[in-house]
Amino acid sequence: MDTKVINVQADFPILNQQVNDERLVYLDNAATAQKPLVVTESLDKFYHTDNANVHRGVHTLAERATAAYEAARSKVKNFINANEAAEVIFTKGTTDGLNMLASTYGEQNIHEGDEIVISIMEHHSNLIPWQQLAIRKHATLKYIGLTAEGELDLVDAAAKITNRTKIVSIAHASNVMGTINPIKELANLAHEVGAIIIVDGAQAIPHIAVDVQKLDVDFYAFSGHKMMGPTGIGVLYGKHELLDQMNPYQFGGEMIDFVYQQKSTWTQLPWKFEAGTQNIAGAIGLGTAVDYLTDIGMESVAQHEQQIVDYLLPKLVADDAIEVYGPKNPQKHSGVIAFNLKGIHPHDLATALDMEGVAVRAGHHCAQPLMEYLGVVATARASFYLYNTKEDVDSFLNALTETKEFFNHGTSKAK
Amino acid sequence: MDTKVINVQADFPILNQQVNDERLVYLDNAATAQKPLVVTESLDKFYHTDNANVHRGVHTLAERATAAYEAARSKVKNFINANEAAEVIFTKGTTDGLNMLASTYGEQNIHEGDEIVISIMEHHSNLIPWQQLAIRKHATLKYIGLTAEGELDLVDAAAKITNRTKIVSIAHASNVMGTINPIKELANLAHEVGAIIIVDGAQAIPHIAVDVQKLDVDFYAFSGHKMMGPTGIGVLYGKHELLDQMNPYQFGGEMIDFVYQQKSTWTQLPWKFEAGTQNIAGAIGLGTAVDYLTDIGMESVAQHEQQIVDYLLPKLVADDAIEVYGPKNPQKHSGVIAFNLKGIHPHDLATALDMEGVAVRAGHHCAQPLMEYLGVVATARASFYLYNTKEDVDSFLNALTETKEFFNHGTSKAK
Amino acid sequence: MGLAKLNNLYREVILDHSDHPHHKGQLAVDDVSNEITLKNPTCGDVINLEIKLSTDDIIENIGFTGDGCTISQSSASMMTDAVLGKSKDDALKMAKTFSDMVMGKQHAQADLDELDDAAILSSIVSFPARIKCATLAWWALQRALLNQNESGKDNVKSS
Amino acid sequence: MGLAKLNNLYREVILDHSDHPHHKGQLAVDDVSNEITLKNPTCGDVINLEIKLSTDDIIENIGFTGDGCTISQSSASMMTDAVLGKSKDDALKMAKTFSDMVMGKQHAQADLDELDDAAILSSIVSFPARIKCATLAWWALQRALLNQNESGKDNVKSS
Ligand SMILES: Cc1ncc(COP(=O)(O)O)c(C=O)c1O
Ligand SMILES: Cc1ncc(COP(=O)(O)O)c(C=O)c1O
Repeated sequence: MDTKVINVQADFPILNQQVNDERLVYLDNAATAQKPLVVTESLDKFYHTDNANVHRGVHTLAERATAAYEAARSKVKNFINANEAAEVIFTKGTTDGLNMLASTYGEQNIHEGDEIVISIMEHHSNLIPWQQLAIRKHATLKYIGLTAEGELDLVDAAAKITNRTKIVSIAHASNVMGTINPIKELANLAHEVGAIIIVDGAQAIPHIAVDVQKLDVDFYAFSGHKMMGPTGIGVLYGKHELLDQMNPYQFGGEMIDFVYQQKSTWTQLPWKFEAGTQNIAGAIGLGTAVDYLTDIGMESVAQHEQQIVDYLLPKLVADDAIEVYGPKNPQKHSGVIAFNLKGIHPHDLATALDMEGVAVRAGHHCAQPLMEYLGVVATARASFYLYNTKEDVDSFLNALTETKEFFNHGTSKAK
Repeated sequence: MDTKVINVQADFPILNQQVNDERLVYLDNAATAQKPLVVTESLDKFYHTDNANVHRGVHTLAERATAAYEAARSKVKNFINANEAAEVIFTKGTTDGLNMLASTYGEQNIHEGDEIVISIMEHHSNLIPWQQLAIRKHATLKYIGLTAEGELDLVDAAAKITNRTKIVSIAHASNVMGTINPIKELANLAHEVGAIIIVDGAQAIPHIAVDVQKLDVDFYAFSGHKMMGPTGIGVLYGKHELLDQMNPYQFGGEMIDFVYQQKSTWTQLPWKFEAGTQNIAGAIGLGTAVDYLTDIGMESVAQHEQQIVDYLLPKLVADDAIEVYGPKNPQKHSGVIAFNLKGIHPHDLATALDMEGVAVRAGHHCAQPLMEYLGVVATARASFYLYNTKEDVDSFLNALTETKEFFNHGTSKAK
Repeated sequence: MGLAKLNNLYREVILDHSDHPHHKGQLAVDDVSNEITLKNPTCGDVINLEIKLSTDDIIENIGFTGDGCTISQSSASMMTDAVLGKSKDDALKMAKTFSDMVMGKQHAQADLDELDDAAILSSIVSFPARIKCATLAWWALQRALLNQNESGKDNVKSS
Repeated sequence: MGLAKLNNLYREVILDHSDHPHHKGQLAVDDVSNEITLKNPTCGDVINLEIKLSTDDIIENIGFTGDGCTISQSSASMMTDAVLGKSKDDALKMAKTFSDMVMGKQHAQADLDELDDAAILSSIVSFPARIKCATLAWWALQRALLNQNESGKDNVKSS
């Protein structure tokens, strides 16, 4: 595997520890990513040299803090190739961004009889806001299904997206299936019928290069914490003219122009959508994470993860005791792998792996409708990032084998 | 002044720097507070030993992260003496908490003809959400005025709060006037007519002991960053039975019980109001700030700031060239002092003070209706915290004198 | 190797209960006096619990359905064994004892003995992420006996 | 002492303009062809600018009202001096020169000379927090000449 990428382990102090007396193998990256030292160092530096509120003061610290905060916005703008920095709104995370959209664009543009189209593989954060909007507005929420291979069904998408469709909102990458969805094609389908396309990029932006202009998406939401940034910061990208037409989501300091006792007017983008004190340090830390990823190169990151999947997925698929959900072809699979060990509840499996130092998720992964669609109650999930190594994969495979043996023979042997 | 409190300066590395070749004197604490080392150390420790997503995984890091996050909630519960931890909702900050209330409790309970009562000294964050709610619902927004001394007028409050009043929302402490409002009396007035009382505690909780049960408030919102915690974290306290009746504010991961394609049910408090990944490290850092303040003791903090005001305010009031807004009696005045140097625009004043290393705010302080009420366009504002010293006050007074001289004679002398 | 510790949790009796759960199934519709469906929101485990209380508040019959991990299934099985034939008050006391036990609080040995097989789950203390799995059944018991709905509110004033 | 640096910003000509601003006041109602009210959201400074454009797009008259700091008032005064009698296109070019200048970008000396007294505000580069104060008047000029409303959208399609 690409040594340049593998060499980053030293940047992540958290990985250098034992868990339950075993070397920590962190495979829960789809839940949240670990942070390189440079990110926490940039937080410390901000707090201990420049900390002040932004856009508010004329003193030196306020000016430095403002410059650092807006520089972070520019870094994000370049990272996703937005047209202008004003199209980059800082949020609390993906969930915040998507709720903001449902409460502003959705509230203003969805009317009785309109249709909102999502997919059956959506995370609850890109599902419930639209479901509840549809209920409030007496609109219809439609789900695009999957192909037999576990990919988004484009034929079904073309059928579900109709002249009544106003919003199409789709995950760029699934947090369960390991699929990367054809956003550009979906954007075309949406735009052909005059609908907008919103993309939940939470699981894509940490792992692949994203160009919002090339994808031609109207909105793109993501979280900082999944791309090595701090918690509590995220981004909502939106096309300028759409953001401009939207009402503010929250009201308060810094988003206003004039405030009178009985009415108010709003300031320009992006600040119109950033009411109150934002997560200033969080934005700056996200900017550092963006620098870190850019430095390594998103192509290298993607390539490294592909190598892991190429190595691991066929082994899992070949194992009769293991059921893998999502595409079986490694080329169609991101570094998120949902699976079950037959006869062993994923919760028990996760506890066993944890005893071996291997951290995986078990549960419904905030995707209950997908679980129902797949006909499972829950799955285990291993998810990889650029600091994971071949050694990590081998530890994981060993732990799986031992867990199988334990539940088949372990305690019964002790009889 | 209390030496125990004064001795904390070493805990704040940011204070140990020169700005424009002068010792930094940070008097912009009402905008945001500086952070003690222990707070950033707790962020580093979390990120580099325990970082994981919470409430989601069964592995060791997830368990540690969840325990740390919920421990932070308990610390806040004790700090404000809430009845139970479930009444403590983590938010992005005061603005987020107040908007959440307007969009949930307000949206559900305000109808045409109802009245919402706030005061003329409110920060935009506790003003525009209610103004916009009133506009949406065809309700009436009423303002409690001030006494001649610049305090909240309780007689006017009693007149404005009527049987039609459903919500009273008031700042515990003003971010301009330096007044601390009689919350307990206002709570009684509100409850007598069956209204609820919401308190914007942003400027109170960093400086005085707050007991939400003794105050008998229904909701209390505040920001972490103003009380030495990280940016991007805040708290909304609410009485259990009220929170329980409220619809969720945002939808997504972790706030659900069952999710079906066309409907969903919600989980219990406090998680019902915490959709998506929260600012986990931020909450933990806030918990550390709470520990830090508790350790010093809020009584000591309040006493230290009172000593500063006792020393400074009479000097400002006695100066004919200076206009002080808010109460002139130091005993009625918090460590937030709004003032103007006659004939000098506060913006020019702030630049001059900055050249002397003294950081103050200048502007409308997100309180335009108050500015209009006071008949000024803008004011300067010096605001103090526990790490400010008598030396800081003297530097500030010297800088004021020199600024006066500069604008009266400085450049003209050079003629 | 790391899995040795697992033996502390997955004891034979626990695996037996999860492989062959007792009282798994629904009661006759007319027999059900108290009922609840509860969920572990973390993982999606669900338990439906049905109870037949006699007129003098004795648990005359009990049954559960639902899916879940080894721990939640065996805990439900052991719970039903333990409370069948007990009075409502005794059963509530046992639920309290159980939840204290898994949180690591001290209890009189006599109280723990009451719990029967279920007492073996005290080992869960060392697996904090799994405590919820163990308590789900007992929590359901408590809610069902007190006639509360899922969020702990009385069923009557369902608004 | 720290205030010495202030002399770089508060030069005599700047203080003169702010003490005795030129073209402060409103035009006769019928004379106003272009108008705007702009605000500096940070501090609350407001400027109202009125312009009389001749039929061949020459700035025949100009006046401003509003409150603000020394910098914003003197900048408005110097701006009105500089653009009076200029064509719309020249005035727009000057606005661009000014905003480049205060951001520290290089410009031909001839362009800067065009700005007249206003060129003295290049010193604002060392006071980044005050750049907005200096540009408010020039920004208002640009918007008013282009017939845009406050947020930079064309006045016509005000939705
Ligand atoms: C009285 C008052 N309320 C509300 C706020 C808003 O707080 P935040 O910006 O942290 O949301 C502030 C601070 O700016 C304040 O001083
Ligand atoms: C696909 C997807 N969408 C949305 C989210 C929600 O992100 P967050 O919890 O950071 O708001 C996640 C992560 O949990 C996700 O995987």
